[in-house]
Amino acid sequence: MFDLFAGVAVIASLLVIAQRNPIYSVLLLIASFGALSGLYVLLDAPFVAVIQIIVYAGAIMVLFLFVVMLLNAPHEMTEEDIEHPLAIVRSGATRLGGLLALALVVELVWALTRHGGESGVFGNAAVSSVAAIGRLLFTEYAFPFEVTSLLILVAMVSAVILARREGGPDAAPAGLAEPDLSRAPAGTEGDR
Amino acid sequence: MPTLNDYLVLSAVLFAIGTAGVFVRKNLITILLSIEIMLNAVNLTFVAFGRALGAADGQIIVFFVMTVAAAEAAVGLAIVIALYRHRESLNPDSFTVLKW
Amino acid sequence: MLLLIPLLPLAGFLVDASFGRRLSKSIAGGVACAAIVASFAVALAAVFRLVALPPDARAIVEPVYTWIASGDFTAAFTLRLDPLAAVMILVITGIGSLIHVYSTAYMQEESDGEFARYFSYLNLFAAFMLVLVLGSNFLVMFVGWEGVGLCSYLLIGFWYQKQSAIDAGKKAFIVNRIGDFGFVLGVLLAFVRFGSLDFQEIARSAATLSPETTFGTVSLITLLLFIGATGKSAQIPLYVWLPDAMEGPTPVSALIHAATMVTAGVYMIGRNAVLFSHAPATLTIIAIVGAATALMAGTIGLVQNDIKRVLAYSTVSQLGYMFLAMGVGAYAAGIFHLYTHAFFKALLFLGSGAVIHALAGEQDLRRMGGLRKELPVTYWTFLIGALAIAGVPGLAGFFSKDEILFRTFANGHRLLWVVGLFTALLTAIYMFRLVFLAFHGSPAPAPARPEHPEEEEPAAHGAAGHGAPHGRHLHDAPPAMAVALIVLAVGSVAAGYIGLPASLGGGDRLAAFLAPSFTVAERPADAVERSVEPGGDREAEAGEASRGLEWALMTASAVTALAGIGLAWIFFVRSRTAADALVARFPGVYRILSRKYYVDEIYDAAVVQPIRIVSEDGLWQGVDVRIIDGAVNGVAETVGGASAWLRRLQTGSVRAYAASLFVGVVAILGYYLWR
Amino acid sequence: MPASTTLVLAQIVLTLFVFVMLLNSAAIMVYVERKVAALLQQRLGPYLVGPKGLLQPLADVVKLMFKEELRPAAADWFLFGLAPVISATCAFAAFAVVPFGAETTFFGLIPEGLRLQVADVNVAILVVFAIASMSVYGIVLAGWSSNSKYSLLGGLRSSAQMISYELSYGLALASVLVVANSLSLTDIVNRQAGAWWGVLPRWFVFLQPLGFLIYMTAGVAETNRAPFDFPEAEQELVAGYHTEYSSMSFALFFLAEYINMVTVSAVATDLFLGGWHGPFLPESLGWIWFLLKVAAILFFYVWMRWTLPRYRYDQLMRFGWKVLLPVAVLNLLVTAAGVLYFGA
Repeated sequence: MFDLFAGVAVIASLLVIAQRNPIYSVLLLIASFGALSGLYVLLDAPFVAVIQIIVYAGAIMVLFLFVVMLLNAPHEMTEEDIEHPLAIVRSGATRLGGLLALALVVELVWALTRHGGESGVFGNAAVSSVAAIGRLLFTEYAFPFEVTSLLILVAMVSAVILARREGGPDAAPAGLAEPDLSRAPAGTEGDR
Repeated sequence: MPTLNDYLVLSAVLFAIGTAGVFVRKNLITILLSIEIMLNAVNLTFVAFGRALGAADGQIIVFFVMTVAAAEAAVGLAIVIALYRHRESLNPDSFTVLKW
Repeated sequence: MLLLIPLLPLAGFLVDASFGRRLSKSIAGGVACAAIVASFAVALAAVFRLVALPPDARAIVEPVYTWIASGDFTAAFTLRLDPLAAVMILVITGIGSLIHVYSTAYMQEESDGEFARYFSYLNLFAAFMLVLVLGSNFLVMFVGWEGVGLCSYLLIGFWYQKQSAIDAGKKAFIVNRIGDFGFVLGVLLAFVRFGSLDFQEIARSAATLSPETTFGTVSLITLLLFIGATGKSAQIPLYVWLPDAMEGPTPVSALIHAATMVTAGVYMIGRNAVLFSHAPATLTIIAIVGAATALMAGTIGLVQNDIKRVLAYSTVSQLGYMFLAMGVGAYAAGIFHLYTHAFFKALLFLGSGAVIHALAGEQDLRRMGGLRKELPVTYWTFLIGALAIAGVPGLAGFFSKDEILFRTFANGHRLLWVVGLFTALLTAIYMFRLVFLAFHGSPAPAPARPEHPEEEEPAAHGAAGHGAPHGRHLHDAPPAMAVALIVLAVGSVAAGYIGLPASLGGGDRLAAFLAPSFTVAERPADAVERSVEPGGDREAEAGEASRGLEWALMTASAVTALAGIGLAWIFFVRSRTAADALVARFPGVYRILSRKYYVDEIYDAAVVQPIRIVSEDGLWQGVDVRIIDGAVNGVAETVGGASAWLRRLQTGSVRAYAASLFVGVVAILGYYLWR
Repeated sequence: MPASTTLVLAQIVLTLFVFVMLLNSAAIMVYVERKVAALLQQRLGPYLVGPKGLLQPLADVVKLMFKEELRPAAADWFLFGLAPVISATCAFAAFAVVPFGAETTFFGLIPEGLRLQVADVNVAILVVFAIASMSVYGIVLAGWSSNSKYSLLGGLRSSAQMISYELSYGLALASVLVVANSLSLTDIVNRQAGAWWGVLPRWFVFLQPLGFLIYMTAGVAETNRAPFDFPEAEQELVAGYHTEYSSMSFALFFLAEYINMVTVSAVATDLFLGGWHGPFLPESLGWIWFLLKVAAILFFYVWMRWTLPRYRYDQLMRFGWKVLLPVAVLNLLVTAAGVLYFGA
């Protein structure tokens, strides 16, 4: 089961960054999120799994999808990219980035595996009851919770301001940014 | 039965994929997507550790991360839209005027 | 309690300065007047408390806070009220209040903002002056010293659209700077010499010394301090700013440039009487300078045609008197004259202000005349003032001036005494020339506009609404002014009697009251006979020995005054031709006098031009442009070149930055894994 | 054979059964829709095919099946094909966690009791919610991929609408589960068993009348039904996001819409109307009550559709954001306060 989800997640993520068409990237990312939520279920965190779907797949990704459709995003590597003055720098940065990512994964895996890593199955009992999580969230983490709500508010306002067309009332994306944004607290409110 | 280490390795791989995406891709939206991948990799780590320690805190952190991700996505995309209106392009390298 | 005295005007200043623009005239003026009057009331209360104390322990000390504490040196912001300071604060707040009231009427034509600005300055001045007087050490005094200088600058240049006013303001400020330079040096030297800045401690340690026969440190200190005094109090050589200061509004001239600020120098010397009395050389210099100033200013005053300038020069010469008194060690007499002079000179200035106000800004004596009928109040009060300053027996001026002359004579400065007497004559003459020209005779036919507009006061422009400047329906001083005038007139009659000399049956109470201030508070045994004590033993000795002499001198000065008045009458009332004849007789003298001995020109040639040349050609073109700018630009170009090369790193491509950042991440992670 | 195997078998059978039933329900709903419409408009409606036109849906299906599958040349073929699948899948998946009857052994047919429910998840409500939020993609992708302005507008509109109303939807759910103090639909239903004072059934609709209204309204918007049917506002957008679709792929959207209706109604029944609990019938036959309730709600939907005119789009949005959402939040807060006060 784990292998299935993990495989899906990795392959989907790889395809996300391999895709030329942003729409597909978004959809594949959703797929990978689905796999991740499956992993959360395996980790006895069904609540997180559901929230993952609701917030990430249901809200954030929709927002991405909207923007992609709205801008009708051009596929990459058009001529103007080629003869872009910074073509060399960019491709250099690209290659370098790829290498670095490779180095990072090697390093991380090595770091995790060189001492045999955290072997053994999970010993402790899982905390999967929503009630427990909610209690913790609203007692110990009450302050951070409120702060995040503030963060959301700020983000909402700034999104509206940023995406508004000069002069006229705020443009469609801003208008659409609102619902997706406020969804995040709605998702976390759902578990009270 | 997968061990904690498997989860950690998986999240490491995902994280690396995300970073690679940030560098390899030349489309702002895809770059944002890659960032989301990285965030999720981190989330996975949190949940896995929480599970291993038998504590709910890991899951709670995930909620906060998600909130941040939502905010980041909204603002980032708003910026992308503004930029696109300005330059008719999503290539981060075509926004290099902010220098000198 | 003492703190309140300067604090109240300061509060008034803050209010007017912050909200003045939005306040109506009545409120702004009301605030200012209320502040200063309240301060006067507090001052009165304080003085009563002081008088209640036993004579030899008359001092109220009020430490506010420790201002500076570095190493073993501490400068406390402490206020100290002793008899000398008591007299001063009464003069400042009392006359200050009157002038505030007067100003509310005088400045009526200003716009609200300007009005508020004026009163805020006035209050600020009062606050600083009180600090100056109440300060118990040189540092605090210096704060007030500089503060009043600033206020005087602000108020002289109050009409900042007027070039002459601006210049006058700058002149006053710069000349004062020169004086302050000396003052600061003196203070520093005093600190080096006595290791303290507190007046009491300096006096105490000075009292233990023997008076310097040669020109020593103490003499140097006192001389430097005296230079500061000449700056503030317009003595030779630094008196040149005061006549120009008449560009300011007349009440300002009355308050700052006649009654209070210009006497700061005198006060400062009185405050350090003990110190000065240990430097005979300086004292001599002071006496001579004072006498010379008195004489010179008096002679110039004879021929000036601007009513205010005449008064200005008379102020200078009266200040000369005070310094003369200080010089001969008659501190009490000097302060006494300072105090009476405050009354009648303020009165005279305010009177002239009333005249100018009535004549819609006319200041030229030659265009006045016959105002006696139109301005009765002004006339009578002004006349009283003139009599008082001329030294007619029975009025304030007589007693104080006579006291000075007597002390001068009694202390054996015969020559100075002659000069003083002659100056008294001059005083009488120019004052009554003023009176006769302005108020008697026939109204001179004059053009509606004076020839030199820079001498007229914009303040009075609005008053032109009262018809032509010489329209025959002139309005007398409005109530606010009249009140001030009358009170001051009463003052200048009565003020003298508290200093009534023993010879006239009054036991010279002021001198007795002031005495402790000029000696060491608790006197060390050995310092008893050394500390010069004008009020005390000299008085006693004068009591028996030279009662007759005093009488003689008194009659002499009285006669002189009357003679002066008579001469003035002959020249300017009976036959004006006589004056012109005299002028025709000695044209050279007249030119020299009317050009004020060419002092301004001399200064310009001797000081200003050289400095300008040096600074323009040498410092500006040479040092600044070549060396400093060269260095700065050189550095800038170097950096510019370096960054021009470095900026290639800044591609502006976000991902390039991210990559560089990420290199670091991988590297560090790798390093920690490697270990 | 061993009990476990029978259980598994039973479970599989049950699942298939539910699947088929949902398909049928869609078919039935088509019929009902047209009949009720006719009723409300005082005409006959379908009556030719079969007795009283009962076979009309079948005819429709056949027609749709044999139609040609058209596909715009400029369309993104993959997504174009994917979109209807997504909506249909979501529609079916959402029902998976909905219990529609008490535990039963099918008259001793199987050894131990079996919940009449495809999958019992302890966070069932959230699952419903999550799947509902996923169903946006079907529409959005359909709108975008068919590369036609009508479709695109329809898609954008409908998704914006669904997103906006999901908030109120979620908050209504939240208020219910605050009362029920559980996320499992089964628990919620069981909490509604019995009656107050023997007469008034313990349905949450009586504790949460406002919540119920909000839920129903949001549900209508979620399913893009009149008066909120902007995605296919014929007058403005031809047929909205499925303008370009034909044949089976269109049928899938069609299916999805009706199944969504059913799901919403079923969830409403479980949440507010006491699920299968009802008088006169033994627990084992509770599913009858369940069906009745669902049918009632569905009828109500159809009724509304043919009665109310369509809103204007901005009105819809304003209503969603400025009326429904605040009310929902308020309701949640009041509920929470009440629970806190009365200790549930």
